[in-house]
Amino acid sequence: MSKFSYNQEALKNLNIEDTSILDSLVDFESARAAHLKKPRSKVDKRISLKEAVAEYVSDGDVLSDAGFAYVRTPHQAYFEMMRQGKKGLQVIGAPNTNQSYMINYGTASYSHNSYIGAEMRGTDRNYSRQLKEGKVKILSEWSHGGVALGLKAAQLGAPGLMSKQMLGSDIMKHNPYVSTIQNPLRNDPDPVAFIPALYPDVVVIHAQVADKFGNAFIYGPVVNDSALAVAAKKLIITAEEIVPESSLRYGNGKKGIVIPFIYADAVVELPFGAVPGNMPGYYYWSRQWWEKTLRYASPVEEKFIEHFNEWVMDTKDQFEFVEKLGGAKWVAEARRQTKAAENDNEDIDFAYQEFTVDNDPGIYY
Amino acid sequence: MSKFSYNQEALKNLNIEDTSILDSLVDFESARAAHLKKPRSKVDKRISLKEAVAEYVSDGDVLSDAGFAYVRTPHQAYFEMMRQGKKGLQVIGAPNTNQSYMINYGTASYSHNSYIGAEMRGTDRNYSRQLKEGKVKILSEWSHGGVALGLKAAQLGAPGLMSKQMLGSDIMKHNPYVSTIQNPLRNDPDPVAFIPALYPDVVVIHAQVADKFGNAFIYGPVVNDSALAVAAKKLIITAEEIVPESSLRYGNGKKGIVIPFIYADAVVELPFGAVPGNMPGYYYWSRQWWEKTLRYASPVEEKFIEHFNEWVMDTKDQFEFVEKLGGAKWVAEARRQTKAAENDNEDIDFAYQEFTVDNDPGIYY
Amino acid sequence: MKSDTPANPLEMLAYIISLQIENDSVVYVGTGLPMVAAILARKTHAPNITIVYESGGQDPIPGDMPWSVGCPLTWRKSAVLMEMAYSFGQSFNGYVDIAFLGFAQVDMYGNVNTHHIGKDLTNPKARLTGSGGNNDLSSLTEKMVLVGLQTPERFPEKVDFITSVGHLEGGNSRKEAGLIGQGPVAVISPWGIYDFEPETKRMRVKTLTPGIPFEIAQQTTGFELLKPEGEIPESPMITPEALHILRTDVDPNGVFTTMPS
Amino acid sequence: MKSDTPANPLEMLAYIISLQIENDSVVYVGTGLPMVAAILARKTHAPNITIVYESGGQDPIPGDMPWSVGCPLTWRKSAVLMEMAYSFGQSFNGYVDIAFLGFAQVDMYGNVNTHHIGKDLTNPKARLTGSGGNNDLSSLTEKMVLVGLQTPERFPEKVDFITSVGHLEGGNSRKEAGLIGQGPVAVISPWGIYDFEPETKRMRVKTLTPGIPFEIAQQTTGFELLKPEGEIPESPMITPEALHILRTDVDPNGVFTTMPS
Repeated sequence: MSKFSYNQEALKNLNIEDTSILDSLVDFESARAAHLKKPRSKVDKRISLKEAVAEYVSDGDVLSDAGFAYVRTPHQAYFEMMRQGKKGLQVIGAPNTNQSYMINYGTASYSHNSYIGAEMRGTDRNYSRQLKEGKVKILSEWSHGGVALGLKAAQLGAPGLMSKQMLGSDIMKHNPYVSTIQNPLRNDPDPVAFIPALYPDVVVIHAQVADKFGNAFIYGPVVNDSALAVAAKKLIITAEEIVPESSLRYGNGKKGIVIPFIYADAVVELPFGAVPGNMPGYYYWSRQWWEKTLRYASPVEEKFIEHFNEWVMDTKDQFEFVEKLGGAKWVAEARRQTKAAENDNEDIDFAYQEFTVDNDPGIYY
Repeated sequence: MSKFSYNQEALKNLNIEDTSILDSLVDFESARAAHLKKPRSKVDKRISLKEAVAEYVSDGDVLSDAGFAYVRTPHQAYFEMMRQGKKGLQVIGAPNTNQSYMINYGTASYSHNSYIGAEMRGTDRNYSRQLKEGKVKILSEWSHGGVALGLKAAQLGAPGLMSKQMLGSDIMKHNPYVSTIQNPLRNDPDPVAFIPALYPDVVVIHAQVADKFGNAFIYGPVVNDSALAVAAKKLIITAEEIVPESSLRYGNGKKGIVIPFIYADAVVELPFGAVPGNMPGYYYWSRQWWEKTLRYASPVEEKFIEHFNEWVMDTKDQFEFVEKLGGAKWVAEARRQTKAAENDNEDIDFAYQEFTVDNDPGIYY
Repeated sequence: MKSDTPANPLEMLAYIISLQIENDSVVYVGTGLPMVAAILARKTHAPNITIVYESGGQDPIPGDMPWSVGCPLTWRKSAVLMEMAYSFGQSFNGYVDIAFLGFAQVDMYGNVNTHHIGKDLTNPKARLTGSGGNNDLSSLTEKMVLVGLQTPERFPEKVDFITSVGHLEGGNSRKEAGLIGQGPVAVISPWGIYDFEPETKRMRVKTLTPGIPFEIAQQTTGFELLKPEGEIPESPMITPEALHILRTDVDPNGVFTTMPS
Repeated sequence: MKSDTPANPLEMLAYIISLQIENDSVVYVGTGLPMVAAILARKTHAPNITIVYESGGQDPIPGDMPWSVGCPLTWRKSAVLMEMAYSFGQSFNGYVDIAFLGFAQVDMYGNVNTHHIGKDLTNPKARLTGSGGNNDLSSLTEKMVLVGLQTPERFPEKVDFITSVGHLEGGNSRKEAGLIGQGPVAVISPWGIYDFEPETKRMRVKTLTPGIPFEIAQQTTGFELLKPEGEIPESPMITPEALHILRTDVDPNGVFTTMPS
């Protein structure tokens, strides 16, 4: 018998028979054992993205997204996972649309969902299609807050916590990990949702700057990343720039958080690592690229594959991707946009010509 | 019957018969109700320390300490509570030696303990004496981490969480709030400690700077204060300096956290508010004052009262206290010391003549 | 700019939503129309509100419309930028007064579905977004306002999936399920504004958009709508001033307030 | 300066403690002698260790001895300064290799009392510090080392209060109580170093300070000490180099290594 006691109703509703696929995410003992084996010394951990993905991402791993809402999302690392033909990942999305493009290539096969889509740009018709065709299997449904609490529990060294979120909803019936229990401190009925600590197998965090040992500085929305850094069994830090350790200790004038080097397995210098998302301080979203993806590519499988073949599988690296977006001109404009949004540049007009199927601008701000 | 289900063994061991005294600290519903009534608008909340203590500290309140280990401890606000003759507070100490001087004056009558003493300066013989004389009643025993987790649960909006701390120890038998339960996700035996979210009635946080609305910036060890700010039913912000809101938004080059104004009930401009403790960026501990307190005053009740009458009850405010420590010369030296410790000043020699009963320097660095 | 054309339905909705926001309140918003409405409210009758976003930004200084809930414009020189778990925690802890949510379906008790259309999550007719922060805010926030289009499919007797609990099965059932806050206090559609009858917690017409008779509202609803006593009042119409501010200052590029073609 | 006097017992202890620290490890220290030992280790055989403090500082740049666990010298230009709950969380999560703790009493299974002397918490003979972070580190950290003076009262068969669980009742009982990590691996007193017999988890002499016979150790212990097979080795003596570094560089003012008069 499994050492874990899963929500039986959820297992039935999700048609999960072999529960061993669920274990790794909540096994704090194996996470602790993995962490105890991490290198402790301050050694130069810099390797290439290719090497980091080859060494630290294994087929079938639970991969949790980092960043949020296409902000600081490590898209370029995900693209490399696809190029290397990684298979069968379980993905925790923030949102899951960051991984739905991996499903079509077999890189992702399972999803833990809290949000799928691209806000005002629309729902994710590719995910919907993949789900109906059985290319992706849902292992658990969550709210954003539910995932955030499970990760916080891990960061706090708490095997689980109680929440008032998700109670009474059908999410509780489609999540094997959570259950409704009585608040142990109360005599009156006080139902609470038990949420276990979550320990993904592998996480890539894209930081503004990092040192070669893995101390990584994030500014802008941290969202869940301080927790993910602690929880991940394997942690790859990618960063726009690698800076001397002394600059994290002395020279850092910006508010933000630092992830300590002892959590990091690998450090990758990766300018434009969050392209086509938003990297605070560095570049705004490629809004038109996302519109092309969601409006042109997502609705039809053939177009979707053609689009991702072009932009990912047949694109060597993030520099080639940026060249296709618009090259040096894009670099300057995208920086101007994010800095203006942050009020670190004079205000600009954010208006732009949206991508439509009839009007492909060829350059993707 | 109480709506709370307390640990019966602990109630018996602590001789607590009327459990209603325990309720407020864990009543998240009343905390929520109190928070919903807080002023929402950005109004100037500045009042004097006298007014803040008079209005927001009620006899019998659960007062949680803020800061840690005599760093950023709001000593001067505590001294004002004593001068105003507040009575019967329940105190959560960090450490409880910050409140043991309040017991002798009836200001504190109950304690939730995690640490009592002054590290290398010795145990707290005054607390020990007050306990044996029945002047203070212990309501719960904790570890530092246990308290920290209870406060974090509050900050996360989680009614409680599970921990591996305190299990199997006698602390579990002397804390009515915590209990050992089985991890709900496990089939194998996996005992965990249930820790409820903690909601003190009143907290004073001493910040380096704050704006008049209550946005408060802390740098140096935050410890539990981000959680305390959320959890406290009543929150008094005291600050070394009041700065324009724009300086918290634009001008802030130091790493740290900001407590949002919506949590604050009152803002007090209080230079030297953490004296005789350490205030990062402003002043180092008055080490000799603490030595005098612990070596000269604490062992004997009469000397203790004489000492605190002199330094607190017969001292008007923090400025008079600083004059007694050494005035302008003390101000300059204490700043030099903390900045040197922080490496923001050239290194200095930290050696000093310790206070001994035979050698009272009269000036207290 | 469409500065002299009549207000379109999205603009009217934005105005109605903005009226739900009282001055001196803390407002939790997602992307889309509620964000437009909150910024409109701040520029009209509610200048002293504090806006909170799930990405962690709160109280940003004014700027352009955020393009996403994580956009730097949601934390533009914010004094505070919280981690997500703490941001939702503020709703639990009573620091948020009101939140706005969209829906694909809403039922007679204000339960919301944003998960999928069809009966089986593993094989739906169409998969939608899922919860995001929708469930969190519904579970924790003092007052909820639901916003969406109104058709019989969108207002079914029973939603295909309860993403976010409203009044669950009515009466006291929300509280008995362990949730906190008042739950939904209003549902806003292009046809009108609905509230919930205090005892049964069933959806009830509060006001109707001028020109929309009760019959239209009922015909586009998959369950029996309750009516208030007496005549049904008309919903307020967007004022020329508000429309002007909306078009010139809040969403000048019409990112959120242009009707889809 | 006492630079040519023989090492005093506190200096010898500091050296023995420092030897427990391996290079390339993460070390959780409180104030007092363990802090001295960790800094000595860094300046001698273990230059590449990372020191973690419960105030949240970790890996500070070198400076004077911290005067308290919250002292700016514990977070001096640290890249990371954590909130307390997260700092302890690192022990749970396997990022800390070893922690050092003091005790007022320790029993034959390495259970620690820092609460009080006497049988009743509400009316003790003397109230001591209580847990602080002692219990947290004991409950969570992979390896614990206990440090204190040795008398029959300090090494009783049963401690007056279990502040921190060591091996509880021996055998598998620590694990069965739900705790993680190996528990105490060593107890260090001026007389010697003790470990725990692997099966019973009872305290066992490992080495004795030169000049201290087993009888002294046993006479100052309130329970039967186990002995290793064969002859009991001698504990290492502080080297002149280490003593020099300790006196000139680690604790030049003797704040922590001067014998109380």
